[in-house]
Amino acid sequence: MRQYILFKDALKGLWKENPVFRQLLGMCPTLAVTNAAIFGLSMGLATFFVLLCSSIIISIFRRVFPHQVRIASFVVIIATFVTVVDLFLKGNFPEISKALGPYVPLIVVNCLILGRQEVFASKNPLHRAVADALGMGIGFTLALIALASIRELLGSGTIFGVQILTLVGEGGRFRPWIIMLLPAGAFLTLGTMIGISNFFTGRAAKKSACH
Amino acid sequence: MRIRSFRGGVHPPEEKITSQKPIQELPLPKKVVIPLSQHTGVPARPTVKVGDRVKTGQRIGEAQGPISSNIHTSISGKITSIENHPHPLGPPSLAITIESDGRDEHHPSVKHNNDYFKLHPNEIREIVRGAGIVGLGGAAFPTHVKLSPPEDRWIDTVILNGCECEPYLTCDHRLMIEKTYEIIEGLKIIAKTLEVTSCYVGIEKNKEDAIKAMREEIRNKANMEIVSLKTKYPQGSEKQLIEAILNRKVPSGGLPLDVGVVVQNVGTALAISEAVKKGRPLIERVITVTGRGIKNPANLRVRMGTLFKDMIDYCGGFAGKPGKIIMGGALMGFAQHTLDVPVIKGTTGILLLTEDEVNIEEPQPCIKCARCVDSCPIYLLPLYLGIYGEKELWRKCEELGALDCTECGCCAYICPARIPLVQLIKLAKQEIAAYRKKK
Amino acid sequence: MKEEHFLVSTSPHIRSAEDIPKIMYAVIIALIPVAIASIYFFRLWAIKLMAVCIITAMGTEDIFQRLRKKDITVFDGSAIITGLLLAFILPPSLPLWAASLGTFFAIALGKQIFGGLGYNIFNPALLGRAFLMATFPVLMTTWTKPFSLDVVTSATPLAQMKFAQSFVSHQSLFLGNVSGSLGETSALAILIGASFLLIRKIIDWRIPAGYLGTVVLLSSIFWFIDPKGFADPLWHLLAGGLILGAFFMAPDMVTTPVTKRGRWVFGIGCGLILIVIRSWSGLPEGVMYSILLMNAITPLINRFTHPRIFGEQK
Amino acid sequence: MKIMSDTVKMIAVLTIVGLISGGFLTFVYEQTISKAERKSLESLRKAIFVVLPEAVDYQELKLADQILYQGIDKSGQKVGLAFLVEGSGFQGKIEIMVGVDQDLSRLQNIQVLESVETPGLGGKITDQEFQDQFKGIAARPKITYVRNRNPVTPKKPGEIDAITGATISSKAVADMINKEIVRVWEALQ
Repeated sequence: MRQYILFKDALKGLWKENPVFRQLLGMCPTLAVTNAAIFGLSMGLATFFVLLCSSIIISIFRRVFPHQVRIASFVVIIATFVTVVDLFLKGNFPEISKALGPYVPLIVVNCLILGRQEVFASKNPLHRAVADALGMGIGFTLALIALASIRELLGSGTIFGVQILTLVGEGGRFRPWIIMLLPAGAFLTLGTMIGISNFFTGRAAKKSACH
Repeated sequence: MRIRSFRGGVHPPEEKITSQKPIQELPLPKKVVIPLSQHTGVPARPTVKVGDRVKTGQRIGEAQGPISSNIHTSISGKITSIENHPHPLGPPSLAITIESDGRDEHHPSVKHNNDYFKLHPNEIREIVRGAGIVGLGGAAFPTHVKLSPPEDRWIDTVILNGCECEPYLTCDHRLMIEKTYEIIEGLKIIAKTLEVTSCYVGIEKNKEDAIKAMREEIRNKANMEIVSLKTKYPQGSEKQLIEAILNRKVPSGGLPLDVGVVVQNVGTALAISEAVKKGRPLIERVITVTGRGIKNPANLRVRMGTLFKDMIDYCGGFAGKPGKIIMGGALMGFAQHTLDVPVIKGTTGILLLTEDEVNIEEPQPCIKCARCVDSCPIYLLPLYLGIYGEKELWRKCEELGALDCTECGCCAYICPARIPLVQLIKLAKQEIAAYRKKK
Repeated sequence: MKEEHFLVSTSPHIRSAEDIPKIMYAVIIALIPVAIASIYFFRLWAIKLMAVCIITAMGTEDIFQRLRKKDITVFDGSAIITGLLLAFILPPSLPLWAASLGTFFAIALGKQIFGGLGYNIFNPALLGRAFLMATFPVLMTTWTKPFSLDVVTSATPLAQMKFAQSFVSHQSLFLGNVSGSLGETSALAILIGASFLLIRKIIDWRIPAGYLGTVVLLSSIFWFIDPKGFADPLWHLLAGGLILGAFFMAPDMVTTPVTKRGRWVFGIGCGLILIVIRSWSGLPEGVMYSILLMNAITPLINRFTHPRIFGEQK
Repeated sequence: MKIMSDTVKMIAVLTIVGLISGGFLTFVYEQTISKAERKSLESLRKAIFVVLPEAVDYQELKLADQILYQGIDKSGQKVGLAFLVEGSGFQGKIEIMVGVDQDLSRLQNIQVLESVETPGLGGKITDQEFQDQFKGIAARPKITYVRNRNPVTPKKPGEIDAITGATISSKAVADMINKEIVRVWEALQ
């Protein structure tokens, strides 16, 4: 039974309560950095790391924080881990750090993270908080990779830098859709994907209603 | 001279097919049904009972309260029932049915008054009230009320409304040609009653012969003017008429009184003259039976309470398959579900549309062409009233001035998406009234 | 006499003859001279491009209406107009697949997503072009010379003015013998179609008047101050897509204000934005963005230009 | 008394959280910053050697308000100057390392270090193809650009091809280099 709950905590973040497609959380990095799959992956992992670490800390010390200052404390803890990620990227992957620009520090205000702390980690024991953070983090990362892959594929013909569609200039027939690399392309792709996700969940809901 | 008019409005096809047909007298009907509510305000109270014998012009219903009107029998005969009967303006309501004795004997109260020009205004008001005269242009507002403005109101102008801007209808047009003298006589009586000095008669430009006849009649009368107006619907709506002739604007929610004007229909002027001079109460009127759905369209003088089917029979019956029977004009009239309804004081005409003229089109989405905005003579935004009406956002409708709507129908006429704007606005007005009452 | 069954409904009992398909087809008729001119100047390119755009527009409309389980209104003419107008504002040599993609987006994103005809905020054809412009900027700025079926790149008159300070003659601009989008080159053909629309009162003259009037006024002022740096007003009027935009795009009913005052504001706003873009921005042409921007603030204009109700006290 | 202890607890928790976090970050910072700085310095060095191909070493020259990198080859000869050029492009800041001859007459090479131009359009200024155009062209009187060049016409001295569809970005690059060369030249006088 206990395992089942943990399983559910972890799985819900992947599809049913996917932070990007279902909860529309963390839109700022979702839209800003997903013009190449590698950036999507990096941003996803960075967020994942911050989410996991702060969930652990906050879940462990959840009874320590006085109610009135809990948000302030959460923000300090989150900001700490964000700074760690930011410094880590700057030191080891300057290229990616440059590309992600201000969006790494902005993880501090990503409502996904603060939201999970407030509704879940600060109210549940460690193992459940970890399961939730894993699910949400992986769900977020996968969503970002999916978005970024579509945009990279249509915008440059590559995924993770690997040429999939051959460009016109290189003997192929594909012309990159530049809009996909622009912010407008992020809205288009996200909108379409949310639409598709709604279409399927809507159908599933109808089906289950029939049974 | 510039043709005077108002801003907005539409130009529906005129269809005045009976404009050159002289008024015919409809033979005395065998039976009349006289509803007790033929006017704006409280229904009259019956003063007769089943089995009574009545004579033409005898009062059979008594006005109740200040805004109400007397009812008279239009034929002589026997009262056979006093019960609910189909009414042209709504659900069945109390009506007095009279079987004719064929003699058309006049009641002794109907008598000429040779000294009518010596009457005091208050005496005239009393005669008008007693004769049960109401506005004959369609709204049927009791005339004696209009002739008795509150003491603190300064009335300086009387306007006779001879516009007849609705398509098809020609009864006022014919009256102005055939009863020119009596109409002007009526206008003089109204002017005298209200003690005003300036009188206008507004006539649309498409009735040149009527304008000519009326001009002829008022020659050498300094305080009267016949104003030729642009042919445009709703030129005959009070507010628009006043705007066109005097360039005064009746305030929102106000009455013509507020700008010192009284407007009367030409038919009403005739009825006043008849009542004052001949002592005849309002028991007959001229209506236009017209449309492609009738064999012989005509202008008829009919007794109140005559059933529609009698008139349609007289005009040769239906031509083709009838689709819609409308009491009144094409733009503001009321569709009837039966021919068993009587002519009432506010009946200006019977319009029969054939089946192929009546096609119900599914409303399409509004494309915001704003033709309704351009045509609205009250400067509302009908399209938004429609949009909010459909969503039942009545308070939004109120903010947009739904209560100012005169239901002239310009917006719905012009709408290319066939949205039933008037219907939605009417509904909005009811809902707004309902929640205002609750408060 | 037999009792018949009569129809009962609220007034008014007659309706004007004009309905939505009639309005739409009137616009299509007005576009015929432009179509003829574009075929004359760009030959096969024009025919292919128009066909592809119209077919894609109707197909997309059909698919979306089926998916949303709505009535199929492919033949009410509005999709045809969107397709045709979009074709007119594309470069003649644009690959057909790109035109098709753009049309799909115009209908899907510009119209159906908002709920179909009447609900869209932006002019669908212009949105389709904006999408293509952002997606394939190189293809969208590759122009062909009139009368040639080979892709000989040549700059549009506006680009020549902006980047090389050279001017094409007024006469060429008026007749349309210049490079540019399919349907925008011939002012003459557009004016023929536009006069039909104005006479039939399908479009409100206030929007083109406000738009063109503002452009003429402002360009006259700038030209007067600095005749070398700015083009003369007539040239501004005839070059680029201004005339096409002013008569066929800007007055689109769905996306423009509903009051007369609002339409003046709309037209003048378009003119201001156009002159700013043409004179000081990095883009040679600004018709598309000027109209799209004004489309965006149309609800705001509507809000602030409510007419005062008859007899309403101040 | 209860309220008092609550307030104390709040302050205490926040202080402790802040202290721990601060201390932890100081540690991480110490660990990473030297690495990050080293990396960025390295990329600057690399860029200098790219734009001054003959140089094996460089010296920093500090002028009034800018830093010039004096390239030196194996034999200790001065082989050119390198400097950073900054300006705004179509969407934001562009930073370029520029290498010029000692007398500022000829460009040796350029390298775009930072740009946020439209990907696929203005973004092409970071493409090798675009940057290579600047190799060895005359820097004076000024660098010019042409749009839609007819392939047959030969390039004039100091001329580059603008990127199709991204005239603004190309123009920005040319303009900012022109401006900076003038500034450096004036500063050296």
